[in-house]
Amino acid sequence: MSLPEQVPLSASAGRFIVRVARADDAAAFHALVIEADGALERHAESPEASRATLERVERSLAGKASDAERGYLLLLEDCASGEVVGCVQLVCSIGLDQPFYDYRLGKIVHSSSRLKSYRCHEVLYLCNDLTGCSELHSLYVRRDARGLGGAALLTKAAQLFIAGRLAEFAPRTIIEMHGVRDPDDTSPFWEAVGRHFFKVDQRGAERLVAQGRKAFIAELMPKHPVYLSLLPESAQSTVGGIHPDIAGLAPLLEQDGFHFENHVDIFDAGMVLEAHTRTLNGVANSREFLAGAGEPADGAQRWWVAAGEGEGFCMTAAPGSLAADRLILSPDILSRLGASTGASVRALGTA
Amino acid sequence: MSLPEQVPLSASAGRFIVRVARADDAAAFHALVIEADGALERHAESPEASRATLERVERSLAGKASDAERGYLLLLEDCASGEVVGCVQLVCSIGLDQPFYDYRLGKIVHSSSRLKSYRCHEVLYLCNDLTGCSELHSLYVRRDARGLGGAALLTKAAQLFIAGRLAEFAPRTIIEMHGVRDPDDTSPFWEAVGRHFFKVDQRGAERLVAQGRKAFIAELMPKHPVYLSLLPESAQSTVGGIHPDIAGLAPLLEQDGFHFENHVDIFDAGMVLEAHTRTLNGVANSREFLAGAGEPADGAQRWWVAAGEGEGFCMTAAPGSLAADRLILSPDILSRLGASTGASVRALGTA
Amino acid sequence: MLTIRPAQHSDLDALAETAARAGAPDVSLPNDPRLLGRLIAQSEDAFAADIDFPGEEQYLLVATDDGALVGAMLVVAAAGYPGADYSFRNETIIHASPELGVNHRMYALTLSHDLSGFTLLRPPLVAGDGRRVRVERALVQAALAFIATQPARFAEDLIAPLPGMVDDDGESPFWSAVGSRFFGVSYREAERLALGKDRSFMAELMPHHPIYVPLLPVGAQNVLGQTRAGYMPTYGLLIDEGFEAERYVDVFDGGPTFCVKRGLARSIRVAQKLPLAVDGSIGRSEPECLLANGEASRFRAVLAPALRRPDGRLATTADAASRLELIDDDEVCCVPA
Amino acid sequence: MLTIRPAQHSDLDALAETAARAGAPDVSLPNDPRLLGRLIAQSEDAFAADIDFPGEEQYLLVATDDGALVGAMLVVAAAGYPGADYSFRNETIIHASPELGVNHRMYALTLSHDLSGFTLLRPPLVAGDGRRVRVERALVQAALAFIATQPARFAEDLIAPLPGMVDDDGESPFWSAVGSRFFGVSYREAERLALGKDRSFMAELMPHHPIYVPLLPVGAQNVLGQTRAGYMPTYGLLIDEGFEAERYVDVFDGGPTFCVKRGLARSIRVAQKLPLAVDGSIGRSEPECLLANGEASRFRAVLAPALRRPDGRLATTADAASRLELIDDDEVCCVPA
Repeated sequence: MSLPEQVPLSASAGRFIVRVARADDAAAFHALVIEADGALERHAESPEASRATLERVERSLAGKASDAERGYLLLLEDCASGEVVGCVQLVCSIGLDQPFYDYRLGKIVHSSSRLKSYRCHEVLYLCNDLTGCSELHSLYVRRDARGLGGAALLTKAAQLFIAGRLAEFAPRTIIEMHGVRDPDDTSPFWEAVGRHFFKVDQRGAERLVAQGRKAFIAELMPKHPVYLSLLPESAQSTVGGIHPDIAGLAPLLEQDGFHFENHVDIFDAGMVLEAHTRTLNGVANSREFLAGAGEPADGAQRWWVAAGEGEGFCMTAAPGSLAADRLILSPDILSRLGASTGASVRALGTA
Repeated sequence: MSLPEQVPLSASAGRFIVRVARADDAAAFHALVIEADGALERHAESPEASRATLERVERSLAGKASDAERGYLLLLEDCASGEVVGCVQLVCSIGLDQPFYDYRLGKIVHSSSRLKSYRCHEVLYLCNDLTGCSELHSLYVRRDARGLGGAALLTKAAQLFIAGRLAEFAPRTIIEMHGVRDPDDTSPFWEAVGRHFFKVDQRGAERLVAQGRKAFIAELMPKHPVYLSLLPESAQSTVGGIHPDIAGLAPLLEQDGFHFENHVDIFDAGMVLEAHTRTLNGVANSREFLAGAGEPADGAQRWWVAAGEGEGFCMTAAPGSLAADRLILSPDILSRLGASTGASVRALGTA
Repeated sequence: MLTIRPAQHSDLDALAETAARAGAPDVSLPNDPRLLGRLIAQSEDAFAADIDFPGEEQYLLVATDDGALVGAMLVVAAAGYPGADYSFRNETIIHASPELGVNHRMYALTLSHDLSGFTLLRPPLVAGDGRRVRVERALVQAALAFIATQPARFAEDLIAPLPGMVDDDGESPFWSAVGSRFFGVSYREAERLALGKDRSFMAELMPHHPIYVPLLPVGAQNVLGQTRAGYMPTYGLLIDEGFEAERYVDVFDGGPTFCVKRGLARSIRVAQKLPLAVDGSIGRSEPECLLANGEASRFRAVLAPALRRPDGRLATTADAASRLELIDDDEVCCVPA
Repeated sequence: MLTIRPAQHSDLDALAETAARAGAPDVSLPNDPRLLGRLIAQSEDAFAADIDFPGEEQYLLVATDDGALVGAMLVVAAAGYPGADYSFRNETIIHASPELGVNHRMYALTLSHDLSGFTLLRPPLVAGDGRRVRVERALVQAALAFIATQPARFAEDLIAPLPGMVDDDGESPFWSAVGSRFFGVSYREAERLALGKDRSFMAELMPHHPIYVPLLPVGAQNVLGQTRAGYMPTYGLLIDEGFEAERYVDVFDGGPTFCVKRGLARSIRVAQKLPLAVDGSIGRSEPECLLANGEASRFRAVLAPALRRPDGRLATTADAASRLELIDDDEVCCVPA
């Protein structure tokens, strides 16, 4: 396992906070979508779309969202500049308004004792198995802020956020990984499969999904299972793969309890990671403490620590010392979290 | 969750040991199969079949078994009488010689924005997804020895046994639960589905499977997915269910890390529990200690504790005190485990 | 004399009345004057156009007797055009296990587009009087004669669906067991939508995987491929014409869809093109034949006494010839009874 | 005079030689004297038996000219009997999205038992000389005349598979792309097994789910439904007879399986039963027709000059009549050229 991001991350993650997006983040979020140039594929590149996303977060925080739309947006903020440099989105229940599609990778064994033949075929089933699951998506860190632990901070923040509102989230949480692409940004899997069914290009198909216009998937996608063994080798090898740019992310998520459970993306066959929400590291192993102000001891353990609820949720990584039932954090960190002495914080020790 | 077995179990489980079956257990095991009257459905009711099972265990212990046949049989022995009163079987990799079939329960959502219709259908796919997994099966306790924690002891023993030979087991371990049956012992699911395809009765079909004659499943089973919503309500409600006789077992297994992951038995639709082998309670949380002899302190923690390797594997539940890196067990327990002071034991604290 | 011709705008009132008398929405004709008016206009365009291959055309024939409209029948050039026509194919799957001594046939209903583009004959709608079978047969024969004389307008395969069984409450046991599970709407509503242009909702809502027949409730199995009692005469008529109804059923009500290769439909197979001879000696004693003129927008067919003479000409009455708008020696298409 | 009759044991050597000259295992006839001998015995039993409905019978016809065996053709009464006959149905699936403006046809190969029980015509095997097309056509027409005169022995549907394309190395691109992935044996071996009685391994090994054609390698797509160059004459012959090859292909090599409703096969459709008249004036100037005698175990057919006389009798030569074992006024089945 290669963990390119992990080493610098714990050390410099303190440079950032993660907080819940507010209505007045619309412009900053729109700028992030534009900068991502398609990487935030679920988000249309329009100011209106960004505003709509933030309104949905507001309704969710106010308890006024429907089951289908309830979801949150967490932003990565550079404490020095106050700039928004990354994000992750949480959806409480996917697929309740329009179907959520993916492929499930199954096995079919054909054997004949008479022919002494035994063959195990892998087969892709178009399915909506993940309907009702919670999802993390749109995990993104701006190019110029990478390598500093922002992605890890966002994933841990998401888990701590979920831990604080567990009743709103489903028993299972998923995250889709970008799949393998050729140097020219085409996906070998798309070339071998999707192209024949859609007659539009991959980006075009993804854009329609971003706009919520998913009827075409039902209309055009293969209704029958696809035998993997009949596809070109180049496509087979990318099924359940991960884009090299995010190769470091999967091990982080696996350490937190996500597993590849044989679901892959319908367009690029990228792996979907799944976890039992309650067993996620940040849910099962985080604890609530009362915050204390002070200077943590030299060599004190580092913590992922979150304060505030709902729209006040704010999270960072920082050293902290345990004293009695209190977690002692530096006054600077406390103020950054918008918390004061005696406030309740949720913290997860860095391993 | 009802746990009828759990309370008496920890207290009286010390009455039993669990050990690896030896060649000279053939007669005792055959007697158990006969007594089970079909409940040990994977085992043909013949002395030859029992002998063959034990020979397979011997070959496995000797490292001479093929990947397809490698497996172990653990026996529950009543220490007072020396009688074999229960068993559990471990298979390292299922489905490598003949296909291992089950149904996977998937979801298909049909929605039409024009008709404002949204329907989530559950669908059963005949599959061999679990090919290559490890399996616990034939978990059985004799009628007259029930209610004393034998089943729990067997499941914990299996986990400790796996922990000691982890390289031989697959990343995923499964266990099939008996499904719901009517008072007359017919399964509503079989009546609604299997009967139409097999034209033999359920017991007959299960017996063929026990004899390893599985070709008929490929020949006769439905190749196309079955829509659950089109089946009678009585059959739908039993999919993923558990026979009331073993209702207490599922929560025990779930506490140890098994989850229902949407696979069910092809005959009675009983749930299949699955676990990532490395995260099983008895694998992830058991530790190796050096054994010490002595009287554990009053109120000492109780442990699931196993000694010996391979054919010497023996396990029981007992109180033990930790002293330095040693686990202090009573001389009686040590002798029952066939271990002496300084021997290595693997132990898991009872929660 | 029973005469069959393309519907025209002036037929609208009589057609609407006939449709209304036949009751609720029907697979024959829409029971809605506005839709009927549109259909007549489409049909007039279709008959008038030069057509090289079957497309969206719908041909509406009406039967009149003594000037009164007594029946109508719709022929759709290409079912589902330009998209798909949906049906369930009743698939036979042989399940055999030599070891178990089992060898039986399973049936499974598979959503199919097989019938897309086939020429579709809607069941004739006839004003309910004693002459129903006669008028129905004449309409079907006239439609087939039209197809035989205008082959470029139609597909090589013909299909004819009949409505499926309903129970005493007008509910379809097949719909209750299958369709209702996949649609969020009532049977009536689904049927109405299915007759419309945009059937994309079918792709969105219908099952993609085959449905095993033996797993369905017995009530639904029993009506599979069965039509309503009122349609048994039409059923017999289609069988006489060589149609077969083993393989396809309606996705909503499980009613039979009859199929025949064009060349195997009896009326097309036995149809003869002969020179006409007006003959005063022809009268009631001669057998009645369906005669058609082979035209498109001026298509006419009659049920008239006729006789093939030894000289190879077809003798019929002056009245019949005049209704066919033919004169001596013109070619007439004759379908012997 | 080209004469066609049931194979008999004395034909074995000549048949074996013809099969051997045609090369490796072939869908026409087994290239194995032992199997051929068994086949002849089965065929003799089939021709001799009273049969009410098609079953396991195999009818082997041979063509002789001047006493020499020049060709043979096998007719299987019910394909796959008593189990299933396997084929791929080339399913058309219409994928339409009004919103995307997409409307295209997808093709998918579905393992099907549809052809089970259909009467199967193996391609004629003809000693390779210049008269091949003539002998092949006569064999096919004779087989169809036999079917027309003995309808209870055969199914309502006829099928005729032709071998699929192979590349220069004798490898089938379709097999490489599909079959080889599902079988652990070579193409030759699979073909040999498939011709055998116990085909249960097909259920065990073949894909249950449809295979989307556009996802296959182009080389495999290109040979789908194509036959080898050497079979193009047979291909043309079947087309002339009204067979169609759009829907089914062989599961191993993707070769076409031709289908026709019995009543639509040209030779059956145009066949006429007429009283025979031996007529000395008939000679080379009259067109050759296929004539058959309508018998079972004494079935005979010849290719002979013949003429339908104004008196409605079929005039032919004394030689032809004698080969047909018919005399004046016996009924003869005539298939006009």
